[in-house]
Amino acid sequence: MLDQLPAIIIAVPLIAAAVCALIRNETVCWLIALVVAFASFVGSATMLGQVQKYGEDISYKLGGWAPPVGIEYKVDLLAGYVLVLVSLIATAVLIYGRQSVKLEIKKNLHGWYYTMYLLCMCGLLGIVITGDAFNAFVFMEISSLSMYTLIALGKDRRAVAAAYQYLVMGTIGATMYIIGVGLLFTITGTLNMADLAMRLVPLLDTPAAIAGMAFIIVGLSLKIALFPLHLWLPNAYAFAPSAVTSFLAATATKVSIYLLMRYLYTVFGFGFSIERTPIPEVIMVLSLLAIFAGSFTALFQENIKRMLAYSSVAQIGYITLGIALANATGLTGSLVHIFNHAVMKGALFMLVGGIAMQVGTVRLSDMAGAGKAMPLTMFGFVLGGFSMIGVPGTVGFVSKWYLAMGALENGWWWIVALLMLSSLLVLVYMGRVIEVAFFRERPVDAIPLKEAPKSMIVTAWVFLLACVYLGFDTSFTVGVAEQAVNVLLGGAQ
Amino acid sequence: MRGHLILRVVSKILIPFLLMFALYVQFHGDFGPGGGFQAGVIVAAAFVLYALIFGLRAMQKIISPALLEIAVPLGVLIYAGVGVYTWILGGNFLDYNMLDSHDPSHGQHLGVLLVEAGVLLTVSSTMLLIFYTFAGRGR
Amino acid sequence: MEGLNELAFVLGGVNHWITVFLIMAGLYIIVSRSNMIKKLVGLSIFQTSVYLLYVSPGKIIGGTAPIISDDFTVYSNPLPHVLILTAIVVGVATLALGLALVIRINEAYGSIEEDDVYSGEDWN
Amino acid sequence: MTDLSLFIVAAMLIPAVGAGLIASSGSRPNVREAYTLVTAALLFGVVFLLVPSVLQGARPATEGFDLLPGLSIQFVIEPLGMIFAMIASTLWIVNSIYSIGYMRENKENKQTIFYTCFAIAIASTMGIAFAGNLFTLFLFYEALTLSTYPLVTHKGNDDAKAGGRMYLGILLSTSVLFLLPAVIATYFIAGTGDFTVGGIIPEGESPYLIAALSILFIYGIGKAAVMPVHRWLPAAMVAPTPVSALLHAVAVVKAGVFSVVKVIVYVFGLDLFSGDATSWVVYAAGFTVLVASIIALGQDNLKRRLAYSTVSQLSYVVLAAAMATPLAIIGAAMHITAHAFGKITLFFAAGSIYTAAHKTEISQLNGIGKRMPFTMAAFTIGALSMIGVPPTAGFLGKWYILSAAMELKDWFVLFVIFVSTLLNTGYFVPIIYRAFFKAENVPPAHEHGEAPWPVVLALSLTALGTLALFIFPEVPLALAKALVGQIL
Repeated sequence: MLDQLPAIIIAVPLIAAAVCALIRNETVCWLIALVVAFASFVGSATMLGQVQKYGEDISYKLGGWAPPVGIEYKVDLLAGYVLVLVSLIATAVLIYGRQSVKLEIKKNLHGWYYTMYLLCMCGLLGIVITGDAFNAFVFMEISSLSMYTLIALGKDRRAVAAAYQYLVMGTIGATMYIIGVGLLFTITGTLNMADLAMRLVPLLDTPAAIAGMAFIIVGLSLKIALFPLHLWLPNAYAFAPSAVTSFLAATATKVSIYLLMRYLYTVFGFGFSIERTPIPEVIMVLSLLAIFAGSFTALFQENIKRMLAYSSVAQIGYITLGIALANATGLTGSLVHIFNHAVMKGALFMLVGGIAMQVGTVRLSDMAGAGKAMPLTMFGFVLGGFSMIGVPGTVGFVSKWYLAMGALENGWWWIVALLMLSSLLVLVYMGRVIEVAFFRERPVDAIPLKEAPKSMIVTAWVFLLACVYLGFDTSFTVGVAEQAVNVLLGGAQ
Repeated sequence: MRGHLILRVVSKILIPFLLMFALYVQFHGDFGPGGGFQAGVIVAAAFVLYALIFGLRAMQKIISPALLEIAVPLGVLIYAGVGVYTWILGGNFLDYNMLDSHDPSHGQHLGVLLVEAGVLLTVSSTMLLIFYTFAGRGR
Repeated sequence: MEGLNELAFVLGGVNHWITVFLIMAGLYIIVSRSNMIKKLVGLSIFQTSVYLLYVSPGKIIGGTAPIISDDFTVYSNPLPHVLILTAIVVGVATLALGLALVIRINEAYGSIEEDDVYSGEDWN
Repeated sequence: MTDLSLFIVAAMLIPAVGAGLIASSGSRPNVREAYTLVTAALLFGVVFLLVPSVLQGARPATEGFDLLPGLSIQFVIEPLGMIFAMIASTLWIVNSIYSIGYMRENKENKQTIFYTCFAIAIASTMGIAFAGNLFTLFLFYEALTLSTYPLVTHKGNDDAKAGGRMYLGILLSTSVLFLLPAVIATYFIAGTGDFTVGGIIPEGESPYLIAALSILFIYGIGKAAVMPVHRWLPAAMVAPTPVSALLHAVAVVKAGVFSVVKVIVYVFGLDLFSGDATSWVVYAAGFTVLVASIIALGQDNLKRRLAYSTVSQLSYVVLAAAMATPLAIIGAAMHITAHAFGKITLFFAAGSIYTAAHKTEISQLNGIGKRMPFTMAAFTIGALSMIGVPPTAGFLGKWYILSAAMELKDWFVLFVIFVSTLLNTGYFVPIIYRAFFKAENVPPAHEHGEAPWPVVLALSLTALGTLALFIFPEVPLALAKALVGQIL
């Protein structure tokens, strides 16, 4: 049973998706999805535990075909870490989202919603677990196509337009990626990442390898929404159903970042991609631009979901900044932030979902007086805001600390200064929401508000408490991230 | 399309051959280019032709959208079912060698056959469903 | 001789030239057209370039389909074909979903021109 | 030793648990106020149980809790922290008594939130006082800022919002932009942030780095209100008077100067800080002392005048700490204590006048001494302490600072102290004169006598405290000497 786990966590969601498509009863589908997502989480956590315990990667030969011909599923520390993240968020969003899905999505589509949700989760887990470059593309498209569908389920007509926008951009990204893989395949004749890494060593300076690398990085950057390729993100986040936004924000971009790291560190190797190409410099500039452009734009948003979406653009900048710092500390910060940002942004979007449900809109001006009527939601928002700012004692601080330390190791004081400055911008845009919610009286003629449903509040608060807990006890996030960094860098140096 | 006698007669003759060809492509997939994907598209093409000539309603009388909505996930389940079955037999996911205890290559044959059947079902019904969806809009 | 070499360069890489042409053509259409269906056409062309890119190196001149037989010794590499079959399916699915979205957009906005859809809306 | 470290934890837990209880008391004022007073008394007891052993040279510490490798949360009691904790826990009791009278009489709303946040602020203050390393200090410093924000905006109107925005904006932005980089840089340079006698910055760092670091620290600790980051203090005057007292005397500004002294003594070390690289601090602080006093002269609003007086008095402490001699540090510690008692008395008096007579401007105060003799007597004692006239506590602090300046022959410091004493006299004495010797010019809206008895009781207690500190300064003085005794 244990050695089948890598296939189980991919195949079971797939089968469950098909079953959901057959049944289409809301309650049954939800239960199936919940059980499957939780099982995936348990499976992922078990595998991560195994890898940590025995210090040995789990490798699985799909269909019994040995790599490099067959497809290999591979779980190392980094993959296990991201798998746990994705399956955890998927489970939590299912618990959280049931009420809002019922409200926001037409009744006859509920079964399809859970089908797509499971497919999306299957795709995301697949990207992480597969050791095959082409297979990663297939899973990427499985997750993206189901994601476009999920976004288009939003009740606003703008959701469809946003989904279309995302579809075009996402497909360009995926196709770029696959062109890059094709070029590498042409010169090496293999698609297995480990094998690719080995065979590429003598070929790294050939134009085909460099072009392939460029295509892959640009393609993945589109999927990551790295500035300035982020244009699809704000609309997609803003108009998708609340539950979808929480899931999307917490997982989709993170998984793409994982894949980017895989290519930079495992396939091309630290010695080439970081030390001999200008990639770190380029990523550095783009990350800083992302941080500031994202935060500045967030300042001027009326729609809080959109505001948080732009803040995601900025936060993604932090993650890629860690890559650009090109040292172990920075990379640790970046890995830790993958997890931390997923937790805090997930929680914030969950709370916004509750607001959308009660207030009816997510416009800032309609939220006046929400602090009094929905204290749990709004205090949660405050706490999440602290974490985004990076107040010590929350997860946001831990990641920023590592990023700052990483920058200092390189002697880049100005990056630390910029990091702090960007925290201030976060303070301002989160502060706007809090001020309106707590200090503006609710208009007399406005509909009275009450607290969001318990399931939503509880899930969001579990995440928020995790924000605080993981801000103090960093043994899981930082512990695993540091080990994973050793693997990533150790494999290359 | 009531009046286009030639089209109707020709298509009536063509459709059985199209389906036949699809089956050929399907089962020849073991020995030459072909397989469930191609066959599925050809099957769907035959039905689409029918719908174009005789109208969407006539087509939907034969194969209703509800049926297709069941057929799509069913194909996936056949595919995945094979994988699960190999698990039960103690192998890896989709390890066809497990399917026949005497001769692994027979197992491979059997496995591919079953999986391709699932693919045929899913691809043909998906293509048809897409056609229905687009053709059924705006009425 | 010089001229011949250049000719060989051009002709020998003809598949790749076409690939590059398709990439550029596809991207150009995506960027330049406002009509959403035309954009999807561009997207499809862009994806098609991938098929050619993959299939080209798999073909060995004189090789046959890779079914082991005593009569043949040279086989084409089957892997790219399998991959591209998958890629085609992905492409079809993307196109179908894209078109479905365009239909929904048309129903919601009464237009499939991007200029109308995106400019006529308050996105905040 | 173990039981002492338990006390440290208790000192932070008691107000925190108290906050929980107060929050749960809902709208039952008697229960709420009982909780507040009991909590305050308990805290007072716990803190004072710690004093004897600290005086004997013990340095109780808790186990470090590693947040990240090398970055831990730890509490250690050293003399300066002990002084600070004593001030805060003593004044919390008095302030609670005062709050009860003030808040009830003025019928303030949202009182439960008020008392809850107050208790949380005190818990944070204890965390600051006992912080064993820079990171812990920073953590609780931020917690204090955040927990006092709802207090500053208590009234909820536009003025309060604007004031709150300024308060939070300046304090958070200075701490994030300057203090946090300074903390990170210290950890990076020294490899640790543990407060160590003699400092942790290694010898031989470049003077430019030291200077840059000192700039980040001095302006990063925005609560110390060295100009130009003092603007939050007058802005926060919109808060109810007990909050102003908390800000000015008990917790916030004291946390600021306390942190400055602590950083100078334990992070830089006196040897390093007396070097040329950091000599600018003396001038910045001296400038603030003078300019703030001059601004105070021109204020008619009583609370604003007191606020600017606070800005100037705080810089006394920074000035003393920046001289970085043992005598000066003793002066700084004593001045923290003296100013706490003196300033809280003044604010209590201002609140008392507002409560009883609804007067806020100095020009309205003619003859008020006859109606409110206790209040104005206490005010006089507080004012004398600010000026530094014996027999008040203010004299002690100034004495040590002056002696230190004489020892160094630092004419600039002597000049600053001389002029500022004149200015202090200039802005306090006219108030006293008006109150006692001028006839009433603005007839009061209604007949009034003294404020409610809890208010009068509280301000009499602090006024007496100011006098008592002059006569019995042994404990704080011993602690202050222990602080530098380690250094010598």
